[in-house]
Amino acid sequence: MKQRIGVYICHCGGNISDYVDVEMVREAVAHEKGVAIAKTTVFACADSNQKEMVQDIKDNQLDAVVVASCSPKLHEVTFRAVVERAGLNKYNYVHANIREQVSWPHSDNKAGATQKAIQIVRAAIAKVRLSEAIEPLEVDTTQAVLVIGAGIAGMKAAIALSKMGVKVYLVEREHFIGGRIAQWDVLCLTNETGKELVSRLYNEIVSNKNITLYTGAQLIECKGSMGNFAVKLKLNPRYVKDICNDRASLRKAIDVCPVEVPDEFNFGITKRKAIYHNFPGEYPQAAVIDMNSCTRCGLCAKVCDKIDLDMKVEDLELNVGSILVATGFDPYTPAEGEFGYKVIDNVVTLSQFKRLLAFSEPGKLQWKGKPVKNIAYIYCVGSRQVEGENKYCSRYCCTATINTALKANEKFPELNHFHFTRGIRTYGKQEQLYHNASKSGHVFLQSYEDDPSRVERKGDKTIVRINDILTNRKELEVEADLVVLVIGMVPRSNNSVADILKLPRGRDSFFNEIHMKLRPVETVIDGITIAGTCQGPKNVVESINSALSAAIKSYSFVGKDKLMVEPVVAEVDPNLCKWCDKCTRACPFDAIFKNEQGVAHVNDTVCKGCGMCLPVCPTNAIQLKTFTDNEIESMIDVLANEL
Amino acid sequence: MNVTKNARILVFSTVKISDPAIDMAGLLKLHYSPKVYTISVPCSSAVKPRWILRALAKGFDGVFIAADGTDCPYGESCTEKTGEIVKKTHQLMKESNIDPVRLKMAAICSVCSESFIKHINSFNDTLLKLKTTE
Amino acid sequence: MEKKETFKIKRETLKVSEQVKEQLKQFNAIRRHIMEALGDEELTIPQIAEKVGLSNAEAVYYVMSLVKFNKLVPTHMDDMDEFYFYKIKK
Amino acid sequence: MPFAGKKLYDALVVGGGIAGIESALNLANNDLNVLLVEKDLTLGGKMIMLSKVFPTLDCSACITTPKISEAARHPNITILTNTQIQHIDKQDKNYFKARIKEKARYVDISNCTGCQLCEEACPVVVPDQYQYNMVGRKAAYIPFSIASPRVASIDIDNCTLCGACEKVCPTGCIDFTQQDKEYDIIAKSVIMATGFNLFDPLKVPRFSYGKAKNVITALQMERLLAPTRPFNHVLRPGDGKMPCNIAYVLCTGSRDLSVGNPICSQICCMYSIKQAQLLMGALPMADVTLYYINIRSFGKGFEEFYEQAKGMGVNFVKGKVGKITEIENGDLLLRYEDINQGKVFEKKHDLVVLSVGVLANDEPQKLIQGWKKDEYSFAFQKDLFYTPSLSSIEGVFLAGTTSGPMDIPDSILSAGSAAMEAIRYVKQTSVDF
Repeated sequence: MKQRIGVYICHCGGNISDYVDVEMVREAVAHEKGVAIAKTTVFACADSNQKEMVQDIKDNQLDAVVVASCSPKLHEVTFRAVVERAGLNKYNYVHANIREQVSWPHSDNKAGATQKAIQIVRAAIAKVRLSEAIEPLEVDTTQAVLVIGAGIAGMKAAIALSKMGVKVYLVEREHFIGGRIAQWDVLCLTNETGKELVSRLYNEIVSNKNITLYTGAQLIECKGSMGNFAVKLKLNPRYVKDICNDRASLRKAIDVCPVEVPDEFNFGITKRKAIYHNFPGEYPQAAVIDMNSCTRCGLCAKVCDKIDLDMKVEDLELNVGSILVATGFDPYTPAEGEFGYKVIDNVVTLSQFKRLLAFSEPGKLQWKGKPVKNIAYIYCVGSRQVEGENKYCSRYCCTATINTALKANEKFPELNHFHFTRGIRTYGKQEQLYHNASKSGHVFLQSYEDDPSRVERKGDKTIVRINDILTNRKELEVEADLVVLVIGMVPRSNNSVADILKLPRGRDSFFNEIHMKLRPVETVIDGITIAGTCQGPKNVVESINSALSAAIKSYSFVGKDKLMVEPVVAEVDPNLCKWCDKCTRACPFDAIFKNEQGVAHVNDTVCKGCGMCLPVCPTNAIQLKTFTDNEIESMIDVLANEL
Repeated sequence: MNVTKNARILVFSTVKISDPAIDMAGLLKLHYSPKVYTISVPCSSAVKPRWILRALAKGFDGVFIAADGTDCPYGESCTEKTGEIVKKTHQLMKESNIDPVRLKMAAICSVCSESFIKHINSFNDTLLKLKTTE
Repeated sequence: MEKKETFKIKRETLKVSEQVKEQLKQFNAIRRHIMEALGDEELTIPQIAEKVGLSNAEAVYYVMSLVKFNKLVPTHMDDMDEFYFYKIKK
Repeated sequence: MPFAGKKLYDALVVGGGIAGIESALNLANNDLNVLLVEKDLTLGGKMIMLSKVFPTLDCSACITTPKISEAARHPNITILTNTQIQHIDKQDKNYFKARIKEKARYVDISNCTGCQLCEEACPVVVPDQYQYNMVGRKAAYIPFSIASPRVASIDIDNCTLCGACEKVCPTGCIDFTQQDKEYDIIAKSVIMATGFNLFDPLKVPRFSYGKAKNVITALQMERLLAPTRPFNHVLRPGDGKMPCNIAYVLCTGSRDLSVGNPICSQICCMYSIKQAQLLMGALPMADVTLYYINIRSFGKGFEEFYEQAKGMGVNFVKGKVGKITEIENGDLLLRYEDINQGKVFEKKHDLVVLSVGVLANDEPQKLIQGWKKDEYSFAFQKDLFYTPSLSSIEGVFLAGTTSGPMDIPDSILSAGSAAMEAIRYVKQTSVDF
């Protein structure tokens, strides 16, 4: 039982003290059983206060500490480290959340907030009195990282990790790497194309012996935890053997294939065969057969002996210490009829327009055989929705559109560009592109938030109308040969990775980091990091920066061969256990077994501390460290008994 | 102080899933009754019936389990297991003549702040009605 | 512990600028005027400014500095909820 | 023994703002030996001066100070504050020599407890640069309560050498015999995290900044809102009145060729929206109006934060501000073109905040030969898409706003990125120390 507890109540520079009378809290808890000192502090987390705490612990022989401040998600780690520096065990520290769960939600009721803060601090004191010192468990780590997604973020992270001497498994669901950037072609701010960028990354990956690349590979299972994940992949075959050098016979095989389907690489504006390439110079340079559309007619196999329609799906098991998720985004798919999409035949998405530009010959731009002169761009399609789920701004699209339009001018000088915007967001240096476009005659219009632009069919003409802010509410209309819907980013649909890894999503449905500034690439699942646009819209540079930050964090989980893990595990009292098997069945990790004494026993290094075994035990023989009956029930007693 | 206006509620929340949602309710300045207290556990399937019964015996008007639901990082069976706990505790409550409505469970995902507030407010109303009829 | 007097050593190599001395004199004079102006009274910044003969902006600087150095404290606001009153900290 | 007697480091981090600290921590946690040099008296850069940060509204200190604290006690990090790097020379392919000048503080920082008795004793009062001159400070002083290191310093230019501080110091740590120290160090790599400069609104005379006392910059407003604020409340610097009708002028010094800065500063929309939200809390009766050209709330959670501000009642006026004139009682007349209505209006406000933009800091090019700038004077990024942190000099990496305007989350990610590249570089270079 702890007898000399130090209690610190943080003002959080007003975040707490504006609503909670912190001095009153201090007075109320100063005489709780076991409390040796109770103080208030403007910033508990500041270095000067941390030093003072260390000094207090030493000077007053404190044996346990409570800090009442923000959510433990932010600074529990900080203060555990403080008490450790002063020579205490970090589990003799309890964090009381009086900001996110008191001062903020109860800012409308100062008296109630203060009362609740007092109760919460008292409960924390009650818990820390019963706290015991426990030593962290050491586990061996597998010095390998699984990188999911071979777009630019995943590839860059894989390269960075491999350079640190770590084994990297780079896994791509598609049969070709490069992700969205491979489909991008023009990028802004430099003259490097997406394809060039992808090919540089690919070449570095294949020449690196630390990286193993799997294409057509899907994560289907993940077990274990930080330091030791056991993952299972499903490897879908290409049905084309090796890397086919015999381009001529492969060409013939494609020619004879009778099946034609929309080519998703070109977002459906062209067709491809069931056996296909992405584009000339794709990576890896090998064709693939799409078994969802293949009729197994066998014509291709007759002209090319590299084709083997009997290849089987294989499973592969890998062990890794950390997982870096870089699964990217999907372009938003407009609903049928949204700004004429799929209803009016010269309405396309920005993605489709970019592909059209990429494969059209210079000269005169054509769409479905008709010349294109006037292009209308409708911005914020699927982003900043007034009605609809996507409230967020997709960040990349204003710049990408203006850049695409400028680059289109180089290839097709006769085009006229009309931008139907909701306020241009070419942030930072990208502003220069907006400036250049305005100067070179692009027309920018801006609609009201509650009165979006409209795309209409009038006879054989497509008309875009706007109630324009910039010309003082004038109703304007443009006859467009092509309407380009500037679609935002949405999280990947059909992302089974999220379900398998249990990654939490934010309000925008993208994967969520623990804290945007404190731990921007980590997830609540220890050992799993996130990079690139799976976390939210980003441009190329921002994706690369986040990939490298995630890589350095993943490296910290696998860089050393041992890793300290939380010793919060279940414990069986052998005197109470009557061996009934219920706990072993409840345990999702197979951590409990019957030992030689014939009672249940928990394997420390396998137990994840979830506590699922606790309520099923008929004799209440199981306790979870730091969540024991004594601790929880003393908290309940204090909280129930209001002062 | 609005002591009479609000029921006293103990919430069992989970460190990785429902705690962030409750924290975010604070961040978004969504208000709820200050008589709502939370105790965090790793997983909602770890809540022992005796803790719930003790809370009710010691003076809480109600206990709310903010469950992990399908987001549970520890396993698929969480929803079912937490449901079992509630069922078992309801049984024990009936045996002790405690109205089972005083224990409620709902899955609260890591961004379900608004849903948390809705649940807590309606639970609060239920408990207050119960108090006045008693 | 014996007190060192290193400032005397520094005086041998560094001459204190006249401007610094002048500013110090001026600040002390204004401080004295403000303290006298307040006496037992509570005044707002424009009232202090008028009594002492400072611009309002100057008065803000001096009064806030004196609050920072624990010589003055703010009390309540005027009826219009516009200006705080300040008094001498006892 | 080419390095005999020299201090040797794997990495020299120039600048102790959030990007520098984050870089240093990433390097040190991967067993690199780091020297972190800050020219100011305290670490924390611009971020530590802020009130709260968007869009989470965490207090800025709660993010910076724990990171600073971690860096300060990290066995692999050596921190020098109040230290100017004179120049950095690339010696051969694999290492840099840097001339370090530790400026005298006249306080022995290892013994100073930060008790502030010297501050109390000091008779000299001069404008406090950490509060943008809105209040005074002593010549013997601690920058602010959450400074790191939280120790005193003597501002020798304003000291009268009266000796009062030395007489009261309980630990005898004041020492006027201290001299600037100059020496060389060797580093295998350099991370430039020198941050940005703020636009000086004196360059736009029509906004009356400097003349009209109730026209302030957004950074001054940060101070007024911060827990370590200069006044007892949010008050006008012109007369101490509590403002009730506050205007923000966005794009002050950004997207403006007439002041030589055509680009967007990326952070001003959001910090203005954040301040507006904080002001609605601090001054519940006040009206807050933002005059903007475009609102650029593009980051994660930003658009929602913007919507939240609208919901709280912040006025957003799409308008270009032409002129700000001081009228009676220190109030201000703001003349603007309302873009929605295409007309010019005049509106009275009692406090105007200029949302000043981000400009390049020209420090790095003074420090090292071969430094290339882009057309906006930010660092040239040699391989923008492949390795964004690569500068024009091999072995010198870019963190944070050295390469362009960015917000805090992006600065932190860029610092991680620079650290990763620096580690790779150091591991590959073969100088044996």
